[in-house]
Amino acid sequence: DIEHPLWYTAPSAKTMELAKKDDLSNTVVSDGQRGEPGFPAANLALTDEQIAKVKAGEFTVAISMGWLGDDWASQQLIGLKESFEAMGIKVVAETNANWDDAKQIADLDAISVLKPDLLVSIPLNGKTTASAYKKISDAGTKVVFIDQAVEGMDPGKDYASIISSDNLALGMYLADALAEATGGKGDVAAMYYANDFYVTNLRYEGFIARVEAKYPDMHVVVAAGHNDPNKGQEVAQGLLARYPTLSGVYASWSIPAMGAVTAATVAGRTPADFKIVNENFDQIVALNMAQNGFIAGISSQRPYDQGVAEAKVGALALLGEQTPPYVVVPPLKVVRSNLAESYKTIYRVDLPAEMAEALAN
Amino acid sequence: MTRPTILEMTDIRKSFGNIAVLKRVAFSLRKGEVHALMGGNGAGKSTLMKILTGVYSRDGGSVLIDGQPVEVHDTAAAERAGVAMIFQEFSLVPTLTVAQNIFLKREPRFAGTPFINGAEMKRQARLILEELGVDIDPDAPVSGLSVGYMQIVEIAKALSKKARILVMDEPTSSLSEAETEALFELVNRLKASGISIVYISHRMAEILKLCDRVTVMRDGETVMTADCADLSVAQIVEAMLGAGNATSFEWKDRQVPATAKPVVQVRNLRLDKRIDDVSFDIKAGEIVGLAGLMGSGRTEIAETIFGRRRAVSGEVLFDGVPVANQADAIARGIALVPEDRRKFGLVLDHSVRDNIILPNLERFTRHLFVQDAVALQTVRDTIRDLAIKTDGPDKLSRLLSGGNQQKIVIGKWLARDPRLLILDEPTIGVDIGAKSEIVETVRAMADRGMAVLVISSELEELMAISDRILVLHGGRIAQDMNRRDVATEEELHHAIQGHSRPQAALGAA
Amino acid sequence: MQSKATAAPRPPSALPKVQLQNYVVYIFFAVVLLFFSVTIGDKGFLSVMNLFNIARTTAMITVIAVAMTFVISAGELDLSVGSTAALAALTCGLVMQAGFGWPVAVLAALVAGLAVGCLNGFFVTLIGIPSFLVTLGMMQFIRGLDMRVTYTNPVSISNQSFNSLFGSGNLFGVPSLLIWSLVIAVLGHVVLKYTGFGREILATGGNRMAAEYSGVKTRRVKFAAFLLSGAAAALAGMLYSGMMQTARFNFGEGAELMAIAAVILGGTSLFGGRGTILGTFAGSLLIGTINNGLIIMGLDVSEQMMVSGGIIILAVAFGKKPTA
Amino acid sequence: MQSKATAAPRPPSALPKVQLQNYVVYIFFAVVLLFFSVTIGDKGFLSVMNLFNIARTTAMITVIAVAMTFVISAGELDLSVGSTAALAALTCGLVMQAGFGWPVAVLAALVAGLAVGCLNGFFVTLIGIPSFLVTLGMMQFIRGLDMRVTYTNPVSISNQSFNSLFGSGNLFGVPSLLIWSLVIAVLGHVVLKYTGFGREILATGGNRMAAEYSGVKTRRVKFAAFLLSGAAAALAGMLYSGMMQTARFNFGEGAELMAIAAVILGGTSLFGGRGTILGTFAGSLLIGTINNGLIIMGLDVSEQMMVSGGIIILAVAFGKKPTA
Ligand SMILES: Nc1ncnc2c1ncn2[C@@H]1O[C@H](COP(=O)(O)OP(=O)(O)OP(=O)(O)O)[C@@H](O)[C@H]1O
Ligand SMILES: Nc1ncnc2c1ncn2[C@@H]1O[C@H](COP(=O)(O)OP(=O)(O)OP(=O)(O)O)[C@@H](O)[C@H]1O
Ligand SMILES: [Mg+2]
Ligand SMILES: [Mg+2]
Repeated sequence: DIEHPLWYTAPSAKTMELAKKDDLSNTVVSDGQRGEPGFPAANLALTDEQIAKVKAGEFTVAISMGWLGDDWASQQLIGLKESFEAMGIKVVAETNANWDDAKQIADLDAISVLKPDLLVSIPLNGKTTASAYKKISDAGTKVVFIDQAVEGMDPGKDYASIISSDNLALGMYLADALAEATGGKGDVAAMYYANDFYVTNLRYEGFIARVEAKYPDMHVVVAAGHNDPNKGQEVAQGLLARYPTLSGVYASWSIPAMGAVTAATVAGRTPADFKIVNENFDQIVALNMAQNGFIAGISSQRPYDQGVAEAKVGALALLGEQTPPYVVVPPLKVVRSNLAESYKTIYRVDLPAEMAEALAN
Repeated sequence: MTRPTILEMTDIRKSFGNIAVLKRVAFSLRKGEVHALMGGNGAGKSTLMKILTGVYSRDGGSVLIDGQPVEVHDTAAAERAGVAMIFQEFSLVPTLTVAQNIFLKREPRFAGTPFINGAEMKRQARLILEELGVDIDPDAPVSGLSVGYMQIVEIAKALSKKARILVMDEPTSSLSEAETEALFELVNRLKASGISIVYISHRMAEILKLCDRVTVMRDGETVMTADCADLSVAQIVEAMLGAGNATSFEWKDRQVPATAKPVVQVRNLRLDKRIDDVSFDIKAGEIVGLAGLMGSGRTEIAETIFGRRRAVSGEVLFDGVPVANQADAIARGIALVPEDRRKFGLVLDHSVRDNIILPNLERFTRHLFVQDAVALQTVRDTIRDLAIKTDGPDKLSRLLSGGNQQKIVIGKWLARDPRLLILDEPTIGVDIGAKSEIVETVRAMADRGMAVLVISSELEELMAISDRILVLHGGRIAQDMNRRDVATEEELHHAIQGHSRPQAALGAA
Repeated sequence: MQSKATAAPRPPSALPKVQLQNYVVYIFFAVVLLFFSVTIGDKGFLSVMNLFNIARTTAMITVIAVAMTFVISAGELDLSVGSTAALAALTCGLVMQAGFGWPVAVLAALVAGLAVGCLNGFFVTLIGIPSFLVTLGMMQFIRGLDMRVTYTNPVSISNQSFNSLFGSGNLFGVPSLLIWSLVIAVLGHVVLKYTGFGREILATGGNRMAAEYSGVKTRRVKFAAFLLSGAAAALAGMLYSGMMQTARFNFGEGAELMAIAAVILGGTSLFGGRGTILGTFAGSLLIGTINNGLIIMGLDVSEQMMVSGGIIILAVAFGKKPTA
Repeated sequence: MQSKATAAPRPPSALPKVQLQNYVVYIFFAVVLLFFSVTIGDKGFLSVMNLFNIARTTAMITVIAVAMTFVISAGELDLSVGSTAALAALTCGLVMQAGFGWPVAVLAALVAGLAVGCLNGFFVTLIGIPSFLVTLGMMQFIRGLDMRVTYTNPVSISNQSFNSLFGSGNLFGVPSLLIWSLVIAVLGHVVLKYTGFGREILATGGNRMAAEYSGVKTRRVKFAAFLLSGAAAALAGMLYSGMMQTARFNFGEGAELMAIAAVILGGTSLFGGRGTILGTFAGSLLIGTINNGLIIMGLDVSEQMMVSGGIIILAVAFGKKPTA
């Protein structure tokens, strides 16, 4: 009976069914936008022969991002660029629409001029930017979508694949992490990104579904939106002022989550009685977790792996191979006990000294 | 010979806040007459006329034109009623050109279209300006004009409206002799064609020369209306200022301390365009007048001494050392009272107090903080000494009457106690009483050793204040005369016109 | 920002410079075009398609900026244009979704834009609130409304006549977006420069009091400028939505700053009284060209921002010499 | 925006009203406080913690807005403050990460802020480019630089003395952020109102030429205003980062508009010549209080935007009566 976001639609029966499963590690929860089953990214592979062919092709690629400025975007870019370099594909353009659909169209228009062989891009919106993608695809550029496709384009024909996190699962892991940290009891809050955005919508949906299905004693008493991650603190403050007994919050991305950390600190709450979970595994929240701070759980994506998968799919598409329409990168649930190991998995390097030290205490 | 009355204003009342500015004023105007409206600064002349032209609404009383009551709520309505006004504080749009300003709201169109015929507009503008005897480019932006030229554009604009009643609020305050003559010619022609004119001025000589009748106001009341033929200047001044307050406004020989050493030496000064080769000195305690035609470059010389302009060649020495820039000039005790009070003289949105404090900030600052209490004393002194009519030191200067604004500008510089005071048209719009006060004050300061350079287009004033008069002509100092040797204004007038071609006899055409 | 009323007396020799400065935006536009043609002309920058792309992506800003030139010349500002564009786009989309034809939808969108202009005009001219505040508040209010009405969901527009007329279509091989911006710019130019209304706008912004004394009804003039701005924003919104075949609540975010930048870059004074539509048009194209060229050059986003920020400053510095 | 030189003649009866208008922001602040106290006082709005929250979240905007009052009073604008805040925060964070102590980091951040102020001042006062353009270009340039320097990654700040001094700490139970904003506001008030420099700022903005003729070095004065603004932005950046224990390239996005809104809401004229720091402070608190109260009321984002946008307009309309 809380007030859900404006764009919210209740989880489907199938989602509710899966939400009841105890162990999700071998399940792909989300389907593609057309109901396609997810293809695990780990199963993608190129033969040596294929790689040699790609190298010989001297292909070019353009990358059009919807935003930059978090580890998700930068790790993904690293994954993309490293893989492309390894395969001899040249990056000829890189754009950032900075959350602005119109800017993304302008970016795509400029990219179309370069006539790259491949485009890897995350559409900010499945409808608004559709024609710009269609134009590029019609001109013969292979398109690989990150997270979602646009309307009016068909897999296999107009684009190669969508590579996405399992966003419903991501939301469910968040619920698991929060329940684990709070003991599955008490009042909690959810902070959400107020704008209609495909992937964050799914995570919210997954979170709500899981809480409903599995944690009857944990009550989501309020959901509050923000349309600017920097405002996370203001929102969290408001929640804590109004619901002083909250035992935890799902605080969406890492920046709002850190805002919630600040809000909790100044509200006199302690990590012992207030838990925050979020969905970006970046340096900042990781450090806080290592330091026994408020961040109790992270439902992490694997942006680097996702970037690599995108590059692989792109390479296959360049060779004219058929690729699975919906490729899924599974989430990773990070808590303090598996922090070091998770860090290595996601970032491919050891935990920074500062975190290691904090973790040791 | 009484002509029919065209305008009848009776019982006009107007207050700003709780200050009554007009108290049951009556004013009437006959067809085809030139009617002088006189009164000290802040007497309410402009306010009365602004009520007539719909700028202000009256609190009470009635206005009859041709015997019919009229309600003018805005300037457009006034124009429909056949009333036009030359405003004292210029009503020009600085970003538009001369022609665009003259024809604002009345632009000629291409027949049958909504589009403005720019060429035709320029042609008509040029015609009107020619009639006024000046050569101004109709395409020049107004922001670049000197005050005198702006005033002419303002006049041209009002004339082009072809009104039946024309109000002129100090039209000649920034004009020099030649343009004034041309204007008078025009006024007489207008009058002959049956147009009625209200003429406001502080220049006494003009009034008797030009006008048929005079109405004098004092403190928001009409104190006298009479035929000019029956009046002397002294009578008018007495009516304006009250019995016994009448002051003389004439030159008295000063015991100039004959210091040998000049404070300022201008050496072979050459500036862009107008100034070719100008040299002169001013000694401590000396008051030097600078006369010249409009646009002859007097202001430019003043600004060069003040360090605002660079000379093309030649130099300005102050105490024998060149003036580097304006900051240097100010630091060494040079002050300039600029001719354009609205542009350069006042922060109109600031109070009288803040305006007077501004050039004296240093003096009132102790340990970073402005000593407002100390400053206030100086402010009050200035208000009292120059008889500035204001509700108090905190009144916004934009709300003061024109003459009182000018007094603030002068007062704030006098408070600085400079070593060289340059006054550029200092008494524009200032009433006769205050003018004499200012002249007295400047003299007293000169007696204490201050050097003074006065630029004025009003020869009477120049004659009254200067020890020595320089005449600027053709980019040079044409004459350097001792005041003692100048017998009449005509003489000076001739000197200024001296080498000029007959075209200077403007308006004779 | 130097008040117009207080321009320094310019030494006569500065006069030709002043003239040059009026053309700075054109000169700089030419320089930028030349630079990109030389460096990336072979990478497709000079292709007709790409030049059309530039015209297409700048169309919305151009349309808004033309009307903004009127508002700024009249001495005001309008920050609500971006959210108004979104409002109009949504109105248009929802009306078509409800089954009406595109002419009805266009009419409804224009009415929405005019309504916002009307409110802005009311608060600024009749209540006397500074336009910065009014239109900032309005910007937020309308954006909230945009979100509320659509639950932040996009509204697709499938009417192909609409989409081709307002967005992605061509007329004789020329993109309709380019035609729209040309038509609006020419119209704006003629109105501002050659009609009485244009003169009144400039007079109002140049010296409101003087304009009043001359019989200009400055309130009405300002009101009209806000109406124009609202209508232009509505048109821009329709162009956005026609181009994307969708309407969305976040259209036009930041468009207000871009438009104002185009206006000022073009040589219009932020203090009112002086305005040039041709300059605005060039300013808008300049911004669009820089953005496009830098992407094609392959600069990354941070470099793009640094360079385009730097160019905006230098474009103007270029034609200036230190003022005395 | 109505030019100071051209204010329409006010009817005399409006005079006492003008006085009231000077207090509108305070009155409205009181009204808003009262309203929230009544409606959501029991829901935590009135708790000391929440009131401190409001002060805390507005601290950054307040600090920027205080300096912005100087800039605006001098007749200019500074749009670069948001990105400068981010630059300073990043500088600070990176210097500490490099192993230096917090005093060095703070110094470095201030230097960064002053450098930006210096550049702004240079282009505006010495080259004579409109400040809107200079600072808009600078805003982009610096934001690009912010991204470049950190590859858009956040920089964590673990120095606890720094974090507590600049961010989340308390002094005698009072949040240090509140203390910072109080100190800056009081300082700003005293300087603007009681020192020669303050008078020079106001005179410069009121009529630049008249100030020049009176011996005010208006270039220097404006330059100083930009320096102040740069330094304040740097401080705001440190407050952001101290509070978040992180620095990030996109800190302070949109802060410039919020700060300008607070300034104008407080009663400072966008055209210069009139400025009040106390009003600015109240304006900033008013905005913060509205945002906070609406969140606690449980309004969703779209409703929050509509209500707060509406309030900004009404807050000023409230004390105005139609001008004749
Ligand atoms: N808008 C206003 N608000 C308040 N007071 C005003 C306003 N306009 C004029 N006054 C006051 O009304 C009085 C009469 O002013 P007015 O301008 O009519 O004088 P004037 O006779 O034209 O003087 P001057 O010869 O100096 O031009 C002055 O004291 C002035 O301060
Ligand atoms: N014909 C003109 N066209 C444009 N600007 C002019 C013209 N005449 C003068 N000015 C400008 O007006 C200002 C003052 O002019 P000038 O030095 O000629 O003053 P002046 O001799 O005192 O004349 P005035 O009696 O008109 O004040 C200068 O800034 C000058 O550039
Ligand atoms: Mg007067
Ligand atoms: Mg002069």
